Amino acid sequence: MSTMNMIQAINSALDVMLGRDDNVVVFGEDVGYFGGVFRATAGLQKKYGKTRVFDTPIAEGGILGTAIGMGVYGLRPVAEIQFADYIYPAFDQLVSEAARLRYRSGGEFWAPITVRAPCGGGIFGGQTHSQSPEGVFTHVCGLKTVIPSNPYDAKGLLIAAIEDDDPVIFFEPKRIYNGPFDGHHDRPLQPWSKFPQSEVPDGYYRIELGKAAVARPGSAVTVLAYGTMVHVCLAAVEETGIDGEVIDLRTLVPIDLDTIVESVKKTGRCVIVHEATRTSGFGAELSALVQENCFYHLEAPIERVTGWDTPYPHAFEWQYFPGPARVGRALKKVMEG
Amino acid sequence: MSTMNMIQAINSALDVMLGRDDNVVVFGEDVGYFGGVFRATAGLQKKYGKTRVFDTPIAEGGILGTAIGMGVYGLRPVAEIQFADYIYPAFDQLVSEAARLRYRSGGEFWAPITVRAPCGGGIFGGQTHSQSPEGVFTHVCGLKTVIPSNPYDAKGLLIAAIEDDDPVIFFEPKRIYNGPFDGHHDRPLQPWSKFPQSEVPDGYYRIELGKAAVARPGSAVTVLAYGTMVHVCLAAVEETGIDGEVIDLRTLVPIDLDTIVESVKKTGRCVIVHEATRTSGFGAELSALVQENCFYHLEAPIERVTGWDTPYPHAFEWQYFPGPARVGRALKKVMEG
Amino acid sequence: MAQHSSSAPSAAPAARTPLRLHIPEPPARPGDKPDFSYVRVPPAGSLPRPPIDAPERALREYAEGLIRVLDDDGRAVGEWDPKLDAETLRQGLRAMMLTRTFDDRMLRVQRQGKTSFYIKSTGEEAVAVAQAYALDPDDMLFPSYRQQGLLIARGHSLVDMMCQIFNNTRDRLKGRQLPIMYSVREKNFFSISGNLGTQYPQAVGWAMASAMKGDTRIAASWVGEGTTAEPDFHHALTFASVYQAPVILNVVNNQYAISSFQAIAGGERATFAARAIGYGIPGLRVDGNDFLAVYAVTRWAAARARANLGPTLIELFTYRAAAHSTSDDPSAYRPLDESQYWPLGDPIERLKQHLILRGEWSEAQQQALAKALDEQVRADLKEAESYGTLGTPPASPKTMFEDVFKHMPPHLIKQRQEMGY
Amino acid sequence: MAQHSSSAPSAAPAARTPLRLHIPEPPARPGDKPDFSYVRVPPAGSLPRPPIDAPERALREYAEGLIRVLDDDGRAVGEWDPKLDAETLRQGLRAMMLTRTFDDRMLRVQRQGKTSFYIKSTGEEAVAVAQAYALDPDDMLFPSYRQQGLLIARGHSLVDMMCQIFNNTRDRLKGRQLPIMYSVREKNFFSISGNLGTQYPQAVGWAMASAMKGDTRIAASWVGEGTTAEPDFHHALTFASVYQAPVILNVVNNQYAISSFQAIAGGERATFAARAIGYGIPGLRVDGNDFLAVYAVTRWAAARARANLGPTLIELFTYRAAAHSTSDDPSAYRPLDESQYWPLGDPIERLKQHLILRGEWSEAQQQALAKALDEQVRADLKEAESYGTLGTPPASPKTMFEDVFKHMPPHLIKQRQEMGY
Ligand SMILES: Cc1ncc(C[n+]2csc(CCOP(=O)(O)OP(=O)(O)O)c2C)c(N)n1
Ligand SMILES: Cc1ncc(C[n+]2csc(CCOP(=O)(O)OP(=O)(O)O)c2C)c(N)n1
Ligand SMILES: [Mg+2]
Ligand SMILES: [Mg+2]
Repeated sequence: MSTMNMIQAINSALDVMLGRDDNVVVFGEDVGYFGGVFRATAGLQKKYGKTRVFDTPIAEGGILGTAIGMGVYGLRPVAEIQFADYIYPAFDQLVSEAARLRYRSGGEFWAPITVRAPCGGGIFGGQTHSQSPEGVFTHVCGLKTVIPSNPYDAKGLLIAAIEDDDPVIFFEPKRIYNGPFDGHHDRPLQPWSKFPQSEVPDGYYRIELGKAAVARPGSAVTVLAYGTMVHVCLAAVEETGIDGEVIDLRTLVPIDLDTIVESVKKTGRCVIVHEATRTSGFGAELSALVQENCFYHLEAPIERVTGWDTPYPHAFEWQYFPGPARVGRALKKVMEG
Repeated sequence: MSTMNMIQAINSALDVMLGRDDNVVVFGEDVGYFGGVFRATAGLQKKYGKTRVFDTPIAEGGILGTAIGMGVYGLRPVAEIQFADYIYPAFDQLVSEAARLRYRSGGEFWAPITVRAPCGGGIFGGQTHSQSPEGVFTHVCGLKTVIPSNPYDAKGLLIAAIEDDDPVIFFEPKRIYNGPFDGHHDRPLQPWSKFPQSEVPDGYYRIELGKAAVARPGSAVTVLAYGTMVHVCLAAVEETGIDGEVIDLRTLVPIDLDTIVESVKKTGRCVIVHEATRTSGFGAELSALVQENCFYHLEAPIERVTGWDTPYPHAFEWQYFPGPARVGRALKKVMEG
Repeated sequence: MAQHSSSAPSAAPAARTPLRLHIPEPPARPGDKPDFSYVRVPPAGSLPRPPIDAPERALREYAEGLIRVLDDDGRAVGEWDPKLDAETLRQGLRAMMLTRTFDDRMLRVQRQGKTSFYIKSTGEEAVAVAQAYALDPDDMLFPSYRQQGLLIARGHSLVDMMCQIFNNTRDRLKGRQLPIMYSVREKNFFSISGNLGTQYPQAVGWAMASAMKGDTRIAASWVGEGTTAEPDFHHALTFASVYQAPVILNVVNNQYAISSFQAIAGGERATFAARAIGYGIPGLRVDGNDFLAVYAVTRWAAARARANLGPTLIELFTYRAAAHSTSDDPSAYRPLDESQYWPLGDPIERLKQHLILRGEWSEAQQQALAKALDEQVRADLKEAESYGTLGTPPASPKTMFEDVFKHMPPHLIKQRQEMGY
Repeated sequence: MAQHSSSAPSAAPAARTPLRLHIPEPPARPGDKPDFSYVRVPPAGSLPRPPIDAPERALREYAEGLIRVLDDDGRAVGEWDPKLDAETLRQGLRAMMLTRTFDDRMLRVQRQGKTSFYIKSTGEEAVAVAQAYALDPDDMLFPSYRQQGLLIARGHSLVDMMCQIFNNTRDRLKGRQLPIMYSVREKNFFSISGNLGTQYPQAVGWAMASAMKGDTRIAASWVGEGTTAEPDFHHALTFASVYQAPVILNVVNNQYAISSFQAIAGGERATFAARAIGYGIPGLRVDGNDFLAVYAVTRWAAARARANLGPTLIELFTYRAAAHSTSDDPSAYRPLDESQYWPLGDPIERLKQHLILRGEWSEAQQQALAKALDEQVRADLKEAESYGTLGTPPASPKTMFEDVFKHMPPHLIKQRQEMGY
């Protein structure tokens, strides 16, 4: 057991899997000698050698196209896309190939790849270092989408993703790499070491994909969130004093519907929070699922708190970022509704 | 006024705009001499010359990248993507460039491009000639998404799209190019000429983007659909005898929320139908919007009838395609609910 | 000098000429006389065979020349002659003929409405068959939709192929794929994609993996010349060059991409083999209708890859004699009789002529073989049809929810139930 | 012969050698002695200047050579000497120095926390400045983030640039963009994208449009050598070749892409200029630290484009002397003092030396100018800071809902209201 921040936990997951399975390979832009622009792969090339951990040309489509081929050969490639904002050039290989291969080949071939990509804003990255594109991947059948909210989950989920025989997009909310940011950008960031989720086993363990976690039990309203927003929601619940049950989805596809439905049936109210733009974001799917499954239990309209339908504006980061104040307002609204 | 099917109406829109505005240019794979694999551009190269209507290399990203550059110069490019299934290699140029340009440049530059792409199944095209990817584009702020359901609308909307100074993705449901397919694949297709929407003015007219149409007024349940599904829904309403109000959305972004809300407040019930896969499809957004805006008017859970969350399987086309029987079941369910 | 910032001065601009856009055109359109004057056909045997470890820089002439072994009389000439024994050549001839017979029969079957779609490889049979012969059976193939000859040359069951085309009860792809989108794992034949070019970087990745593992198997992939414009072509060449992947990247230049002449793909200013030069990869252009030349060049590239000398790009110069697919009508965009003017002849005819010249074959044997193959295909067809044709459900629609993921997640189980299963 | 189908025979496989994967490495890492032995530096003036209508085929040596005008003593030699008058050169020197002064000052300002981010172009000033000078002011520029010299050479207001960097009340981009992602329409300087390479096919499309309209303006675009691996590089070259677009495509090879050595981008097996060969586009490699050579080569390419002779690819061979950006620390991946060993020197020093040699400049003038520029930048900075720095809201957050579309649709009006405006 060690105290780890999220970067260390991710690094440890990669380390464990490189050590356990000769077929695991790790690559991406600046991933090799340098260890990645966020240092997630630091030290791994030195430890496992240049053919296990290496740099690639700047071609996200090429990275994932070759990853699929390696997966077909029998490897378990773990590719890094430097920022989620740069995953789009690889969209065709993900949507038309990785996601479809098992199906179209009648199960003869598949793409056991893991795609890691730092996502989300709050780091003054401007519109091309802040995006949360998870929604579009959840629409693509055949892909799994995972977003952890803390070091312990990050390691366990990443190990499960690497071991999964289906393609997994693993988004890492970069704002919480060093500590659980709750949206109060004017207060000092608390490091992970102050929180229990930074206690991470050094060795192998996995957290099953497709299972949500109840981050905070409550009875008044169900709050659905993932990634950074889990911490924002916890703060909002705390600050409003509304007894929200905060559910950390962890995996978006496949979704843990049972946990969601059980909670909403109990609370009768639901707030959905994500950082991505609103229209057709994953919050829309969650809202549809909740109303389909809990219609007769709902006592107020489901509320969505999301990024606005604009690019992430550099200077208006905190007006864009869905912080505890906005979540708090939504909590109050559903309680009144 | 002439009788036109949808291909002829689209061809006529292009013809009118090429004639009216020297800055309109039309290009894409097989679009020039040959006139497009669906013949949408037939005759136009001959009429307007090789620099106005021309073939491109097979590179969807290159087609849209150069289109944006032409738009920046001052032209109004109309690009064809041969099948919507092949739009993914151009995803980055659409999402990161066309959609963002006006915003990121503070209004200095913009991309007045129109992207035409035949979409949808029901033509035995298998999984790579049947997709309905509109949902992912509706999540991208800065793009407009349009899907017509008949020749009259197709021409009027396409002209409005070409004249629009923002990027517009114009999906053409290929199953209804020749007639309004209602999902009864075992019955002969009725040609457009038998329907009033095939009466199309020969010259210029436009249908404003962002305005839905009530395809059939009704009082029992609101049915939200677009493209081919409008006809399927009309058939389902007819066959079940349930007095559904069928709304043809026509434009998904910007959405005509007023028309939707007004209808659902009247009927108290809502069925949403699309051919795209369910999870995070545009139906999710519609469901979320309806419940957010009409919560206290809803008498039953909103139902979604959609393509399944699988690729479009060639031999099971009719099990996949959301036909009138499935829509009918949903109508009955919401009436009972 | 001026102390304040000022615009960059430009040399006094001369009166500028108006710019104009160039739009490439094919030499002949419907109604015109076919014109292949743009095809330069060097004499067979004129290019030497370089050692497999020759540096790319020493190989530039191959990117612009045309490697040919069979001359106009059917003689094998020059250093590239692979000196194959007659039995191998007869087998190759047979596989090419079987491919063509299969294609012709399947076209008819599609016309009869027994399947929804078909794609022929007529005129391009030497590409797939000779390349299959030049590779080892355990080398991994990442083909496009026009290399059915690879499967046939590897001895795959025609019945199995037909069952996929019919989407019938024995369709190994469970009715999920458009006809001809084969996937045959046991023949090391990768699942064909409907999206052009995606297999190219995948082949490179497979080859990289093979090299990482100290394996000895290499990969090969195929795209049409039209597809070279897609990004995955560039990805494949970049990654293959950087990591020196043991892969053979083939461009089948059959002059057309549906209706587009190869100039629209960029063939007007450079050959497709020349694309390789910019990546430091050897680019070899070969007469794609010459079985011996195709075999020899592919062997050379395979030997190079196996010796850790990296990738090779091969442009197979050929002609698409048939329509693009059953959805296409070439008379709308090219002269009807164009194929008869194609200067590199027909691959089957040329190999036959060579064998006859060598005294290893006769017209009578050829006719007997043609008849035998026709009978074989008919018999196979009969068997395949007995498992159903278009409209015969391949299996329960229930199966359509399988294989989206390895294990079916709850939402798909629920949707399957919603469908009634 | 066998009458039944059988697998393709393969020639008896010799015992095969295990494959291995090649992973390129830079010649030196932190702690190592810098090693630029991979850089071949031909003598200045050794390459002739071809006519602008020379066919691509005749230009191959330029893709692999290095066009140089200034020799080690600062003399301009050979046919490529553009013979620029001294006043123009002094202006160019001034623009390069101003760019460097601006960069240095902005780095300091970032270190002071007045802005979130900065990117320097140190060592690469000749690229942007000489190219701006070689183009006409109405030619359209599609730059990457490292060509601030283009704007400075075109005389754009430093205050305006600083206001964007500060996202202050006068930021013309309304606080929406990361610092240095300029957009300056009136200088024909296209909006910089954070996504690498996307501007390349856009430049080609702009140039195609210019040609369609019979206009006379050409386009130019820039990417780093690392970015050449992106698909848009291939798109741009393909479309430029097919339509013979009047465009200059520049690859700034500064040896690094963040931490990756240029070999990872494919620079080990071929030059980046050589990429052009495969598309039939002239590829010219130029000493990017030689103002005169950069100017001359760009003029040549511009004249070619203006004469309807099509596109040119220019590789500007240079060295990124500073960190990638303020988020980067190069000492983690390359020798600390590497830049001092760079064999092509410093562009400012070299042009200065040339002017002094011509008797048109002196060390004293140089120092006076440096001081004047420093004062100018400080004064401009003072003005810019008076409009606010990081944290000063550029305008009402209300503006963040504008310009998503030309006309604000209802859902954005609603969201703006939801935010409180
Ligand atoms: C990404 C993508 N874009 C477009 C298509 C449609 N399409 C199918 S085949 C084809 C032509 C391909 O031509 P070429 O690469 O020369 O191969 P050939 O058919 O000649 O063998 C096109 C445009 C596609 N399948 N995928
Ligand atoms: C599509 C995309 N992928 C990755 C990045 C992250 N990134 C920013 S700059 C850079 C390196 C670019 O190197 P190069 O093209 O050589 O330009 P240089 O910085 O040397 O001028 C990378 C990988 C990005 N901005 N966009
Ligand atoms: Mg072709
Ligand atoms: Mg660089």
